Amino acid sequence: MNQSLHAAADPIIVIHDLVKQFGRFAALRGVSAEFVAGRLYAIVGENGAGKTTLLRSLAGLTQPTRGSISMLGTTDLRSVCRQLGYMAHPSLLYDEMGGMENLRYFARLYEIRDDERCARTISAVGLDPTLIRPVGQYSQGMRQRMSLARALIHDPKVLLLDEPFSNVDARSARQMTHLLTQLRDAGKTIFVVTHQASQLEHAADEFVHMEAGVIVRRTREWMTAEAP
Amino acid sequence: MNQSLHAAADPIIVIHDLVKQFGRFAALRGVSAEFVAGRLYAIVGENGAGKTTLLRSLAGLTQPTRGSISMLGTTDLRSVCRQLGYMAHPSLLYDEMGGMENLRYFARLYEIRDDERCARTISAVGLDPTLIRPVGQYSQGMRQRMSLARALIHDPKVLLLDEPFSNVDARSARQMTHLLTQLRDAGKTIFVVTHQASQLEHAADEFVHMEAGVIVRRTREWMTAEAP
Amino acid sequence: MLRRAFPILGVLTAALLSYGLYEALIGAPIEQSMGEVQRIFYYHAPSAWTAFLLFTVNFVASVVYLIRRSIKADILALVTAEVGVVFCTVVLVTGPLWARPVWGIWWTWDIRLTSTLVLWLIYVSYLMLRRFSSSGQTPLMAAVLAVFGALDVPLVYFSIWFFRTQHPQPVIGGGGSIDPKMLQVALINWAAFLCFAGLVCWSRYRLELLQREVEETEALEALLDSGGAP
Amino acid sequence: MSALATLTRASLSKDLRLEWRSKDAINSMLFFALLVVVIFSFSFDPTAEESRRIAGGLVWVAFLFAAVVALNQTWARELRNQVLDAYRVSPAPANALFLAKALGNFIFVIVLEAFMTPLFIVFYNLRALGAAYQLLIVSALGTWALVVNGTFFAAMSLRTRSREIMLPLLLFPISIPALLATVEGTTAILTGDYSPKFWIVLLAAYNVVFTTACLLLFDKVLNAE
Amino acid sequence: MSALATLTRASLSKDLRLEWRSKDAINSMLFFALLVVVIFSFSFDPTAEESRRIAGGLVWVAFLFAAVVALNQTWARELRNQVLDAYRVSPAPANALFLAKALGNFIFVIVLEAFMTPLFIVFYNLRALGAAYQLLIVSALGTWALVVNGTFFAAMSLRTRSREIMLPLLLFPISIPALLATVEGTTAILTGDYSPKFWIVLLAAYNVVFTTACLLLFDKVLNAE
Ligand code: HEM
Ligand SMILES: Nc1ncnc2c1ncn2[C@@H]1O[C@H](COP(=O)(O)OP(=O)(O)OP(=O)(O)O)[C@@H](O)[C@H]1O
Ligand SMILES: Nc1ncnc2c1ncn2[C@@H]1O[C@H](COP(=O)(O)OP(=O)(O)OP(=O)(O)O)[C@@H](O)[C@H]1O
Ligand SMILES: [Mg+2]
Ligand SMILES: [Mg+2]
Repeated sequence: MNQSLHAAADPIIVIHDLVKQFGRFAALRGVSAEFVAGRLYAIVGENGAGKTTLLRSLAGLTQPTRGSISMLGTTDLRSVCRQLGYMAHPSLLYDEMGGMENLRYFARLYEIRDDERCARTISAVGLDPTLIRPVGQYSQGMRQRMSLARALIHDPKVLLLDEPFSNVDARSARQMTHLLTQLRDAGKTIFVVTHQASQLEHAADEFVHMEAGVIVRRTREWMTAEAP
Repeated sequence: MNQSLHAAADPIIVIHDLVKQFGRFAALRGVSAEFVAGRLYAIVGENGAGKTTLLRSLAGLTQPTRGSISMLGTTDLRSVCRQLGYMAHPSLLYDEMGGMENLRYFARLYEIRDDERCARTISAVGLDPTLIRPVGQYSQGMRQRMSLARALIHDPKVLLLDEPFSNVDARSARQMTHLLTQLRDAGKTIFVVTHQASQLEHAADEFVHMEAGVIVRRTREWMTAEAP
Repeated sequence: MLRRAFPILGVLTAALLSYGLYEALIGAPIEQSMGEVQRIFYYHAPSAWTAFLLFTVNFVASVVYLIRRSIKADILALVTAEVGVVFCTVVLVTGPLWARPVWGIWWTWDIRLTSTLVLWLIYVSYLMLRRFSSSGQTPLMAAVLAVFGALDVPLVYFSIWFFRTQHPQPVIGGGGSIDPKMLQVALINWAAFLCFAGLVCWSRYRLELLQREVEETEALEALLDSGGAP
Repeated sequence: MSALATLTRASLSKDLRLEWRSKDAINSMLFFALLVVVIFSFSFDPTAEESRRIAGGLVWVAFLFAAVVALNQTWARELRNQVLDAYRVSPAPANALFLAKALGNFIFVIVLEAFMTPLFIVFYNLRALGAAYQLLIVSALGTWALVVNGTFFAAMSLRTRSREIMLPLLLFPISIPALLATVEGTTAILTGDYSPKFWIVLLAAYNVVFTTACLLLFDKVLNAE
Repeated sequence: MSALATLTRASLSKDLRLEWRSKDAINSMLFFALLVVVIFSFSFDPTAEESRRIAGGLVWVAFLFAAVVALNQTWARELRNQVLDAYRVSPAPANALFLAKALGNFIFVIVLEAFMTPLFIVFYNLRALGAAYQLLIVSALGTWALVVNGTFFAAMSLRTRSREIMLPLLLFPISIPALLATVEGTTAILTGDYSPKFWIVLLAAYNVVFTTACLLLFDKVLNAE
């Protein structure tokens, strides 16, 4: 593991006093944090803690009400969107198209026209690129993997994954975890939001605990967040 | 615990060779089982194993393609619907109405016009009956509990719960588990479909493992279903 | 400063409004061909002018919002649209009330009538959008729609110009000759309406601003409460 | 029978209460209806004589379009969070739900019509030559015909993909006789040329037949799957 | 610029391919269009002379309602599974998506119109007295006017509650000049009474203004939140 190597490294993402308000409700209320490259961060917390909102802010899908995010040295997230892979709870795929077809379309959005590369990415997540079934007929586990392939197609430096294991059976979850570890070892920075933190017990470098819109603590090991 | 007491008792539910076909796809392929009263059954299995379909068949929401279900001595599920409480993954509540208002309406469907009883049921699941916020603004955990109250309002003998802990934080899940144990101890027969079987490790009397549309084994203890 | 001025301005507006009412009902001369009905004019035309002015402000505020994302511009756009729709409604109600005795019909597809109706429709749809859109995006969506509406107005005007040439011409105002006393009363009323509209917009603006501030602090407080749990 | 009535009342009053609380649906529908009237007025420019002859058609086509949009929302509330399943597992009769929804829609559409009619009268300068009270009868019968089938088919189209488009596809063909009778009846009254008796009787017969059919079959539709 | 063109092509061809594969949307829309024509024919029964005068209005009101139903489906596919978010995190320009959708809708609505027109001609015995090629120009311009704003407002109404009803509420008021110009232009050509020049110019101006506005503002609407 390369934790010690990176501990002194410059942070790849700096969040400063991030506030996100939805009408009357503040989903994030002053999140400040730094994250260094090449690690796997598990973001955990109760329902409504603001995990998804934080991830969407990082992805540039939500404009923060206040505060700033700087990624790879810039605060203009739009300009670094090529370095960012985002996987949400919904699959972000067209149900009516096959896996390869989907990926080819999304590759186009990144100006990639290389079918070989699409096929390789699909194989990398453990699916068969020649499968012609529409994604809508995939099982939940296959769909999640396909969704991961979509997030990986442009080989981004930072990966944002929102509950990749939810509603996935234990075996698929383990395979996915293994894949994530490999990606981390290959130098990617990975954020995983999950309710099943135990899944990542051995894989994650750090657990980021969120509560009511703030990061309350960051730990190396996962422990059940019992009441004090 | 009253397991031994009921072991010899007549089964309250008998499923015989249940098959449910969705177009070309068989979600249940010949399920046969007997369940006795007063126990808490946890139904576990991978995605698409047919857990939800089994539960919906028991609730009479889905007509089986073949096979039969007999409950409380009759195969006409419609006639025993008063003895059945059903809680699905969606809340089955009107988002725009308050908790009490919702419950009063659903009580009416069972010809219960007793406001006292509604209030008591809400208190029983650990919510405040005087709360006037619309259910849509409840947190996920509160909504799940409210949904349980709806399933309990007519004091049914059999409870069918589909993933009551999913997307609920750990604390709410523990409270819910405790509540279910109490209900079981009060003599209700409870079926809980869940992916977080560990949640029910100590509470459930029996784990029903489903795979690809059949019940593959029933165990007293939960163990991770490793590949053989 | 402005808060202190409010009651004074209020009294002034009330005085102006009552003076305008007196002049309109009693002061102004009786029109020869239409008789007493014509007095509706003193409410009809100034309301229209006020509404037009408010819609113009709405457009400007919307553009400012699109450029600067300033909350104040958004609130200004909202209140001018609301008050503008009210005045526009007054025009649309007084018009047919007047038309019925004078022209014998409630409505005709005359250019002025029709374009007023379309303008009203556009701004009602604007308010509908504000009401229906999910909270965070309302200002942006509304501003975009306001720009579309403003772009539409000249096109509406041109299209209706050529539309159905058989409509009866308005009885007065076509030639442009108007009794100076009548014009004077109309202008007094307009001044009163402008003051009134300005005051309503101002208080509505303050109210909306306060409401948003309250919401913001409420949100933070609610979270501080629940945040203290662990 | 009495259980049916109380449950219908409970469901209906719940719907009306929720409707009243937000008023969103009624506001947007009223505005939509106004827009339909304006669009029609812009597009057709009949002379006084002609307008009386085609007004029946115009008005009812406009009502029909507005009603379809309204009917499409009928089950939206029951579908969110799958509340319908809670109804289905309860012992409550399916008919009560159907009647409540149909009555709710009837009230809703009648309100819409009451709002649109004066607008049409103003924009087209209409005036009935026949007996105006007959207009009320024709309107009520025609609206019920539209609404009872519309509510039923809206429930059927719940199970289909592309739900919104499905409703008119099912409703329009079945409604053609009712629509025809309503239009002809209205025209007869507006022009005063001939008696609307026949059309009123036809509408009444249509309503009896289809209301019965809906009540008998709704249980199957609700529990289909 | 070229990136815009290629991405537009990619999106458009994806949409057309999916449409072609299932043909659901087009089939149901064609049937709906047919029903609209039939309903109109039942409700209005003009004489030959009258029919020419009101046909422009009839045809375009029918097109409008059919188009609104079609436009409402525009973003349905992108919304399922939140695919739109995948687009938004990518570096692809928002305009490419907009153009692809608008062009797709244009093709769709033109197909509908091409299907409905002969039906209207048959049912109403129409025959143009003016230059028929002008009809094509008016139709193309009028359809684009409808579709470009419709696509835009459909995207806007995604962010609202009760989405389906919102589209006509936003689209109709803004489209009045375009609709008027199209109807009047069509009537001018059908009756041959006066020249449609003015209306064609007006439509062209409307299209230029609103296409520009849509392209400039779509980025903001897509990324709103
Ligand atoms: C039926 C609905 C009516 C509407 C929607 C309407 C609308 C308007 C509007 C928008 C204006 C201000 C625009 C302008 O000054 O050019 C206006 C002004 C005026 N209207 Fe009307 N009007 C209606 C009926 C009438 C009738 C029946 C009369 C009188 C017979 C009338 C007489 C006037 C006069 C005298 C002015 C001011 C003239 C001027 O400034 O040049 N209006 N109306
Ligand atoms: N678009 C929105 N409009 C209004 N409120 C929102 C919106 N999105 C999120 N919220 C609210 O913000 C809070 C944080 O939401 P978020 O989805 O980030 O939580 P989360 O930590 O991901 O929870 P979960 O574990 O349930 O997914 C919640 O209370 C939610 O209700
Ligand atoms: N209405 C339906 N139409 C077609 N197929 C269906 C339908 N409902 C369920 N299925 C299919 O039946 C299979 C079993 O579904 P079911 O929902 O019972 O699984 P499950 O065990 O509850 O899975 P999960 O853990 O994901 O909820 C799945 O493959 C699903 O795709
Ligand atoms: Mg989340
Ligand atoms: Mg399930």
